[in-house]
Amino acid sequence: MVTISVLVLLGLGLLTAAILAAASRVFHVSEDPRVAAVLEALPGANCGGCGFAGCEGYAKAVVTDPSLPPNRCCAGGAATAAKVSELTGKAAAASEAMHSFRRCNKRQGNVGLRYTYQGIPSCAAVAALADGAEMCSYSCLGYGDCVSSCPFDALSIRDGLAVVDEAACTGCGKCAEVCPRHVLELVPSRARVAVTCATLDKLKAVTEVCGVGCIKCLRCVKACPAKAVQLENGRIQIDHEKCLAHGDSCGQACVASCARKALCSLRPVLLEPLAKAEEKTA
Amino acid sequence: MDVFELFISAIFVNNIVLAQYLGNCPYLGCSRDKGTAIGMGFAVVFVIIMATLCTWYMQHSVLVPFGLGYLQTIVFILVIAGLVQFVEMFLKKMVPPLYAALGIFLPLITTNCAVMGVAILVQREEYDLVTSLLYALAASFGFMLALVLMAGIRERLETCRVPRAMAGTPIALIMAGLMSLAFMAFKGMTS
Amino acid sequence: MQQLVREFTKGLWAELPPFRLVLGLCPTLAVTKTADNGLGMGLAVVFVLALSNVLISTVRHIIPKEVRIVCFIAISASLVVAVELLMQAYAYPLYQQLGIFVPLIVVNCVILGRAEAFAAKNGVLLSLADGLGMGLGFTMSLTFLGGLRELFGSGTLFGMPVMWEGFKPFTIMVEAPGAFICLGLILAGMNALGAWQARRKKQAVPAVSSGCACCGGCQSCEGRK
Amino acid sequence: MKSVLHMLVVLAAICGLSGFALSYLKMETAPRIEEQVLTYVQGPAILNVLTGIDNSPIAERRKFSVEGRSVTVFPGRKDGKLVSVAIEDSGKGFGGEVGVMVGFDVSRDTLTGIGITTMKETPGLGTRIADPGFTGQFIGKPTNEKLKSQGGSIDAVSGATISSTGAVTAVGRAAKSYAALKPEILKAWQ
Repeated sequence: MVTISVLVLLGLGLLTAAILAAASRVFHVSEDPRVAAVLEALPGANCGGCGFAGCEGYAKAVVTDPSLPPNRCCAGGAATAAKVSELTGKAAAASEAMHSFRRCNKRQGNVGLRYTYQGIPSCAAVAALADGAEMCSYSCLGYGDCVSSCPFDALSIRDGLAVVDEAACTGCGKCAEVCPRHVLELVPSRARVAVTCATLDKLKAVTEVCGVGCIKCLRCVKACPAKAVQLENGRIQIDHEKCLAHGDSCGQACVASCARKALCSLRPVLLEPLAKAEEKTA
Repeated sequence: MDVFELFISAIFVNNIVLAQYLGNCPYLGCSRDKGTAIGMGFAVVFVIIMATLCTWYMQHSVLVPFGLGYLQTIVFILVIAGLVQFVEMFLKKMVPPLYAALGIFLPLITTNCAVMGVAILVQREEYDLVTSLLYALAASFGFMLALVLMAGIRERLETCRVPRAMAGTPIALIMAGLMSLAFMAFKGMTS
Repeated sequence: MQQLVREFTKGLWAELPPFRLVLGLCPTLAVTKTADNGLGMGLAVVFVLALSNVLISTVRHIIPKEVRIVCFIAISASLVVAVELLMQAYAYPLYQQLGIFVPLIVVNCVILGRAEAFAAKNGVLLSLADGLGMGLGFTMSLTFLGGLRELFGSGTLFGMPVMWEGFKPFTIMVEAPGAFICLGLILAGMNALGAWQARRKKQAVPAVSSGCACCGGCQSCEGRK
Repeated sequence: MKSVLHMLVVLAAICGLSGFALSYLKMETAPRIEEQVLTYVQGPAILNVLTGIDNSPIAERRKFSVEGRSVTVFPGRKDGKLVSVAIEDSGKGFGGEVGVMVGFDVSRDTLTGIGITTMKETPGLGTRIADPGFTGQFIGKPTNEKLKSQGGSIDAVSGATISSTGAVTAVGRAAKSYAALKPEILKAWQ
């Protein structure tokens, strides 16, 4: 019996190893060794902030796609970007730090309530119920779907509005994904101006519900010397690349031009003190 | 045994997850969203059937003739582990779309006790090959059913206010308990 | 020495396998109808876990990477067969009670998980301490859960009647639903206890970890130390 | 190539070593396992069919061979004198083999009782052959007892004729072994 059991198990072990060895030859899929190396360098949080399905997806893409920048991993930050760029031989383009930014100022605009909502405390749920509880169908809902989605605890709800902690925000974009109203969007941390309203409505439809809503008068579009401000898909969008490239010489013409300032306030740079310091030196 | 009865009993009455306690780790682990649950479910169906086929032949052509029944555990798990690794490599090369859909679940399946459990159960029940395969099919469908139902419940649960201490796994386990309670109502449907 | 003690004790509370790491759920749920079944299963796992940790850490340098998992499985499966034989020879009623879950020890995530995460990276003595600690933690948890279910489900503890006269057992506790619900409540209790302790020490309340059940990919889990 | 060889050698060595260790362990434990199985699986049935004895039939069991088959006989003794023996055999039932432990009265050559040890009959129907209502009919009957339909005096369990026939076949086969072994049995335990 001893011999038979030893032989059977020996045979099984040999067979398994042989089949696996043969299979790993026959079914060998040549994989760039750099993929494994990049994967090793990534933090492995699988947060999806890079826009790929998990760290492995990004590792594969960044190795194979020459146009993909090595700094997409927001969780790892600059250190990871440096490692990835070293591994892929891509120049570490100055990593453009991004922030989440809320395009709504409903408190300032005095947006009223349609009804009192007492259901499940989730933005997705309230948004599905007669276009939300507020008069504006595009405002921040304030039930914090973004807060629970944030892997870095950078969001909180204050007075019914999502507030971004800019120091903690890594710009992974998770919140922008879950926000059912697309109130949150990513802007470069250096951005000089940003739109604080997300409405798709125009003119009277806006003025009726909100004191500070964008009415699409398009003055800002005309005022911008760099053609960085455009109406896209019914909302004013700023091409931050063009805007930053043009520099401060315009004196933020778009902000100045905004109809009654309060209506569609394009706000100065996120880091206001910095802007002020620049003004002083100028 | 009647094929229909075998099917109903393996899927509902003796559901491998909810009545026989097999495959609980993936049941709680892969039920976060329905897409994952369905992917895992199909991967398990595929592997359980393949594993049952291989282990059945192993049992009847090697273990029984040589009187090595006591080595069943080690032989079965080696066959399953090798099989899973082989299938993974095979799919990666030959059927990349299927690999993309099921691939990430395959390595997790070696330690899924449902696979090993079904392989051993059909030997203990002394089913013939066809019955074994039918049982494997039904049992793995039962697993998928439980998994997908659980994923549906948990997607709803996401939007509910749950006491802090209960959030996550505890509430999922209690939901599993209630589901198992519901499945107990099927008892008596088959003799 | 200190490290040995640390590796041993972490399995007893901080990383208690079924309750903290939510590992090895199938036997935890299946065999805990009574406290003695839980204890018996736990001891079988201690045996396999401690020895497999020792063996794997002994041979860890000669195992090629490609067949690492298969080798680990072969080692732990041999130990499981040994347990099966010993249990049949010396504790046959227990063997009958545990049934299919004795061979299924081999697919218990705790075993492969510890092999991958610990024994494959650490020395023999440390691995032994880790295996014993984790195994005893597992045994404790199983016995506790089994005791709880037995107490309410049949009014006995280790087979001895302990409830008052006229106590009507909640039969559901020894059935499958009772297992799930009981474990869920214990996990919730652990979370509440953790939060209470943190509050008392004036620390931030720890985020409730969903443990290993968030992936189920025990063997691919290398991040855990 | 070297890595493949390494793989083969290591895995085969581990498997071979474990095969050796396990078969050694199996040989060491085999007698004890057999005894445990007899105690816990056949034990209750043996004690059931051999009533009024004061020895341990399992410890004193002995193997005989009948027509090339090995048959285990469990002796029941009272005050040191052999009064009855138990023999297990099986017959084809509805769901598979039905294992029956059959007790024989040595002095009168009648049945002292039967007990079902293993079966895979339909729950609720075929399994009723294990009820005392069916098994009790055999007590004190001659060893060649048959079902009523076959000209004997045993009532088959209604709705489970095939299971009942299986049990009766098993009894018949055990009786055949008993008849063939009787001289040896008497000699073995005096």
